[in-house]
Amino acid sequence: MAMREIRLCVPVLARVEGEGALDLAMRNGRIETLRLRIFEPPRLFEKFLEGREYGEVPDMVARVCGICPVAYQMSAVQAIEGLFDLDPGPWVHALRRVFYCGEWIQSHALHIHWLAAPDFLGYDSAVDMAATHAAALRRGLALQSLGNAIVSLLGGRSVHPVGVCVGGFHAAPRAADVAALRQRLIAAVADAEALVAWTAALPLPPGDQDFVSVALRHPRDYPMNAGRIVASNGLDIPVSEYETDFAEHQVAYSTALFSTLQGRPYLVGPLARLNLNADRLHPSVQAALARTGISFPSRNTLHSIVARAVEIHEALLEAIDLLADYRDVPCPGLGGTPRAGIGFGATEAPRGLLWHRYELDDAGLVRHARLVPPTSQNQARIEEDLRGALEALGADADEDVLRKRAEMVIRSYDPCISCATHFLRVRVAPA
Amino acid sequence: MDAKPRLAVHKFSSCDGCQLAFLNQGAELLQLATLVEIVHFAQAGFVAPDATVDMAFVEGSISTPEDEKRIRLVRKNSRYLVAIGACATAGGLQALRNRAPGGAGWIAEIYPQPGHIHALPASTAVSAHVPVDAELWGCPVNGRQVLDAVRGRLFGVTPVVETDKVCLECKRQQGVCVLVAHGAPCMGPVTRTGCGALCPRLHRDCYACYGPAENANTQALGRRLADLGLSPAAIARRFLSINNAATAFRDAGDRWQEEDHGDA
Amino acid sequence: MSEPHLMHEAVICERIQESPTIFTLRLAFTDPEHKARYRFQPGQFNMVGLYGVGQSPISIVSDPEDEHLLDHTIRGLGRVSLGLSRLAPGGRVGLRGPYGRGWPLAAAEGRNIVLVTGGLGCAPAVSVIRYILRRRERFGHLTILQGVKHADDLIWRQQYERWSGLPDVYVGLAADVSAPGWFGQVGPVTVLFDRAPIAPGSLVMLCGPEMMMRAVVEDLRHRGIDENDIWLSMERNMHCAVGLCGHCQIGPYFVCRNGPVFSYPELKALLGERGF
Amino acid sequence: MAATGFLLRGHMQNLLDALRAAGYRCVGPQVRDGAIIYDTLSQADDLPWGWRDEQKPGRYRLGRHDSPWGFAWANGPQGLKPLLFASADTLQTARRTDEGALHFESATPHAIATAVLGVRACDLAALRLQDQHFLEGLVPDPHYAARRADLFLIAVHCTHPAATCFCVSTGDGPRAEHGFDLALGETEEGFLGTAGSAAGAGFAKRLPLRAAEPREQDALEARITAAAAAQQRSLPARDLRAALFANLRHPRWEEVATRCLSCGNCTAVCPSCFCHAQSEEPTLDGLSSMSVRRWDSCFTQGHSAIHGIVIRADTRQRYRQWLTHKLGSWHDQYGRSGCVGCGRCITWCPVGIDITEEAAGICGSGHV
Ligand SMILES: Cc1cc2nc3c(=O)[nH]c(=O)nc-3n(C[C@H](O)[C@H](O)[C@H](O)COP(=O)(O)OP(=O)(O)OC[C@H]3O[C@@H](n4cnc5c(N)ncnc54)[C@H](O)[C@@H]3O)c2cc1C
Ligand code: SF4
Ligand code: SF4
Ligand code: SF4
Repeated sequence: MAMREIRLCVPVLARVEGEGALDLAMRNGRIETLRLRIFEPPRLFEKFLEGREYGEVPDMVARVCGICPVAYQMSAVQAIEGLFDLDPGPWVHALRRVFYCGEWIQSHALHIHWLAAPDFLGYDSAVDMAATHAAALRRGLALQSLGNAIVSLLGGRSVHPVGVCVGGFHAAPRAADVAALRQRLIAAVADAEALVAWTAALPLPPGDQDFVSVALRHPRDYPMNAGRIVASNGLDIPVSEYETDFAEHQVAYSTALFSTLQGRPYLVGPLARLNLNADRLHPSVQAALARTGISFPSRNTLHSIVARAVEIHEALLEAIDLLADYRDVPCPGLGGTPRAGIGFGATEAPRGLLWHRYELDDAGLVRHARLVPPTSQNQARIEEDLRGALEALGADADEDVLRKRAEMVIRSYDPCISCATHFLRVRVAPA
Repeated sequence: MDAKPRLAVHKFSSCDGCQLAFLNQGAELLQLATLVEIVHFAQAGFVAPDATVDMAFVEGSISTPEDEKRIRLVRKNSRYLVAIGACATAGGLQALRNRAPGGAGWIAEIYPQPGHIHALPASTAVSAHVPVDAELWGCPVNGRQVLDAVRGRLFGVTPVVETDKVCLECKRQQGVCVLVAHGAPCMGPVTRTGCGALCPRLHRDCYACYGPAENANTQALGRRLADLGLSPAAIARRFLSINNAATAFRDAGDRWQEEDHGDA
Repeated sequence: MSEPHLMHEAVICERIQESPTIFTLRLAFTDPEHKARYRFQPGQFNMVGLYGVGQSPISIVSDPEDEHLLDHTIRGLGRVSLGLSRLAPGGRVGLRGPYGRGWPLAAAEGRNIVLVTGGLGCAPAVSVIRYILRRRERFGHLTILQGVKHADDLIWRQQYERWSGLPDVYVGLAADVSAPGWFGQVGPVTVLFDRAPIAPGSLVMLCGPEMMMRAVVEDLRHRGIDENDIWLSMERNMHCAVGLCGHCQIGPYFVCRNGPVFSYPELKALLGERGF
Repeated sequence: MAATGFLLRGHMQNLLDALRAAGYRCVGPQVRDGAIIYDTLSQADDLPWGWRDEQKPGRYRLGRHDSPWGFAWANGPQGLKPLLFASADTLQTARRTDEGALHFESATPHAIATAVLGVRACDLAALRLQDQHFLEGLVPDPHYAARRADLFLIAVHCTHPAATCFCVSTGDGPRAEHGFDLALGETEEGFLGTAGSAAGAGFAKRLPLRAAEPREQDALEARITAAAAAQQRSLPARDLRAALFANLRHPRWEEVATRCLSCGNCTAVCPSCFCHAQSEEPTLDGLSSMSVRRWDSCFTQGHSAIHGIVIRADTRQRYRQWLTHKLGSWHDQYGRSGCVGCGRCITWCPVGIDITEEAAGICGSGHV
């Protein structure tokens, strides 16, 4: 058999948040080198935060990512409140969860419709899908807007919302506005349910890989902004002990740090959450999920798109429940009393576990900060997945198929390279 | 009818939030796609980074040698170039590193092997590298701003440049001044309008994410913040935040930092 | 109640390019009733609306007794005026008006008229020149003095040449900066005053940059022109044109309704005071 | 003016009910966002009972006190202005057909009959000024007119002026003298009511009023007199128009410009300021466009920009425009000063610039 080397160059990988690169060298269907490269021009957030007062942190960390600013704000306030020993109380906890639901809905709806679905339906973009899948797209855009509306209700706008502070929210939404939005949420439940079925019916390629899922787990709730860190390998630790088991290291070809769990790649994100927490879903979400016929935990990472739809459904129902007896409170925020020490926060960003650690001095100024975004945690896993998925296509797979599958796999992680940046060039080249 | 204008959205160093001003428009984005030909907008699935276009929106600051080359190409290929957001108009929050005596030192602290990181010494606005035809300020810009710019272009006119202060919009919205009524260190009096006065309407101080307004009296506001009990260092931080490299804010921040060191 | 903010559709019947940046739109209301109702005085202006973009005050340069076309000579500068410059015959604009107080043409009857203009294409002045020339017997001698910064800025050269050939008309041109082939004088517009017929008792109309108008008034006062005989056309930011929006105020006056043409004594106290 | 009757404090709800029965939307003061704000008022309980304000230059705070009074405060950031001269108003809608034809439609609001409770004397004076501007000028403004048409005004005499108030010196308060339908004067047990119009007198008949006692009348008089005497600020008592225009080069303009933020808060809260800007807002599809007017301020660049030139580029000129207009050329335009002494521009100026102090400084009444 002749030696087969493939040279492919896709200048820009579309439909990911941010831009990165993939170097791939294949010989006779075997991968010789594979590197997911992220050229994040260093934005150095961890350094900017030093010397800042704790109250500034939520507005600053939001700017790490325009797609999941709520997650950054939530992990940050959780860490700081933990350090101050400040419990903002049930009203704030409930509304923060609603706030987070909004971000999940908008982020997942954006991912499913704008980024991922065209892959499975054979289009280059959602705009191209508009003619043939008008109803599905309209439904998706409506859900996306609804997610944005929830975030805006509490934060004034959906990107870099301005409502959150250490201790709670700056202002309570008016009861009339909440009631009106809740009606819109109720009206969208059928859409969310339909979306679960729609994603499950997409022609998703099969996949079967062995990987470790990592997510938060809460005694009662589907994980979002509280819980312990657990993994499918049996790990179960408090948030503050993250650094004992997880480590970040740098590789020469990427400016995003690679994370490993006890030295091995692992998965965070909607599929990992669902794999570990399906029992925590709302009963009607569990029912909708059962109807799809897909069983979780799943070993096919392309099932992430279904997991996202499930989480939209979950978030919608939760928001409806949490807003049911809404009453506005005069002063929803509590000022903290600064104290020196280290605080930890971990919440489930749409793309997965987002872990923060802040060391403050007694004036409440940040001494050190560490942010571990989901994308750097998934980076090693994406490479591992690509190896498996591309090699499984066989030695004869043509370049286009390989490229498309590589993009599909990468996209299914919804890598948020904005927490990184730059062009994602897929080069399949000889070693 | 003329051919549809060709539109591109380019990304440089940023959080992607300004592109969402398009992507969050939902149905309106689909409508936009019928009015213009979207040629390049990677996140939305259109890839032609080197195509010539009628109108290009540029998000993000210029912060790597590669960015520098790319922005020149974008300029060359675009008849009308609009910089969007704090990163593209003022270097963004990440321009804080321009102020660090050891920007490179910072990199060393985060990355074990800083030699692999390629960055320019400063994160700068698009206009520091190529001429821009319009700037839409804000972190992030909103849908109204970007769609107005597209609509204006379709009418053959430049976007309206908003330069008034946040206060004016705050009052139009019947907001209660948080500075006067609560003593909050609001930056509204020096900040450019455009957001709809979101922060004061949520009972909090504006933190100047839309950048400096025209004729911003940063000295007078700084003194007022001092009256409210802020230290010179805290006042400096108010100016040196999202739009820290915008001239008016940078100068004000420098002055208050000097004051801080003078005190020390 | 009347609808002072409502525009009426007008169609561009003809478009004349006067210079690289100046053009004339000849407009007609499409609603025949409105067209029949519409009356204006020389020197008044309309708000001209570019659909979806904005409105700008523009003088009416056509003759009130003439045909039923409204002529507007416009310089393309900003959003509205540049946008208007791109419209072709058959295009539509919004129009409302007429507004303001025009030139004191009744008071000018029977008198010698001196017109001093500065800068590029001073539309209000052209309207008054045409008005006088069409009713030549009602007015005395006409002196037209135009100054420009740079000789190349002069537009309507042929018009000036034509006017200078007419009986009882004097045309003087001056440029601060000369250029090859410049046939006028060099210097500010006031250098023309020594040679130009500016008889005592003339009525003077001024239009142009305020610095220039001030210098001209000063000079004319020395030449014995009565201050009550000096009239100036003023320009201020304007949005509503009906005395409501407040932008066009100069001290006690709303330029849109007390002006745009003022007698010198009205403005004397504030003319040249920066900020008014 | 003799009182029409006495309304017990506990009967305030009857008044609101009667207004609603008469077809009015009721607007009244209530505590919101740390200030007293005028908004739709559904129940008398929402009135600021037991609240008091403390105002000084650049500072406003609300606090509780333990008397049952509902109007023991001076004023909040708004007067009647936002109700009549809306902060954003669509003036016309234009539609463009595929052939390029334009259709213009007016957008005059369908205003609902509104009753405002708690109007202060200074606001009535400012209303008169805005009426002059918007209704009695070259052409009446149909938008203002529509909102003005069905307005029922229930004044409350001012008995608790703020430290920033100076309506005595402008001759506009603290007693509501005219321009109302009904005026209330708050006393220990309730309100002395006086009708100011036929509509007001008719309406009073529907209220559970009892006869007012002379003692109550005297107590109210004493309170109003004391309120007048308590005012700490005043405008210089001289011809300010002449004095201001004679002092256009006064160094104080330069000095105030170093303090002034040029933020326009003073003009926004001023109940007589009328400046507004007009802009076009086309829909994305380009098929229609609205002309919208919004509050503007002489403190903005756009206010005086003509192409390529800003007439008032710096703060010195902008502040001078404001003061010379407000206290000077208003006399030429409307026969009186544009200032009604409400003190809002002093309180709500983020840096506490005091119009009375600046006027005195520039016009030279003692402290230059
Ligand atoms: C009474 C009067 C008569 C005029 N007659 C003529 C004429 O016959 N021909 C002509 O070419 N120009 C005339 N002008 C000037 C003309 O109105 C401005 O050049 C034009 O408004 C510029 O608008 P723009 O949108 O192109 O510019 P931009 O700079 O984009 O201005 C935006 C807006 O600001 C306001 N504005 C800007 N400049 C002026 C200005 N100079 N005067 C008033 N408002 C302004 C307008 O509302 C305008 O729409 C006249 C001005 C006035 C006051
Ligand atoms: S709250 Fe802030 S933005 Fe609003 S008026 Fe006050 S100072 Fe200005
Ligand atoms: S009020 Fe200020 S900080 Fe808040 S969104 Fe607006 S410009 Fe940004
Ligand atoms: S006087 Fe005060 S409120 Fe008015 S513009 Fe100046 S700083 Fe703003």
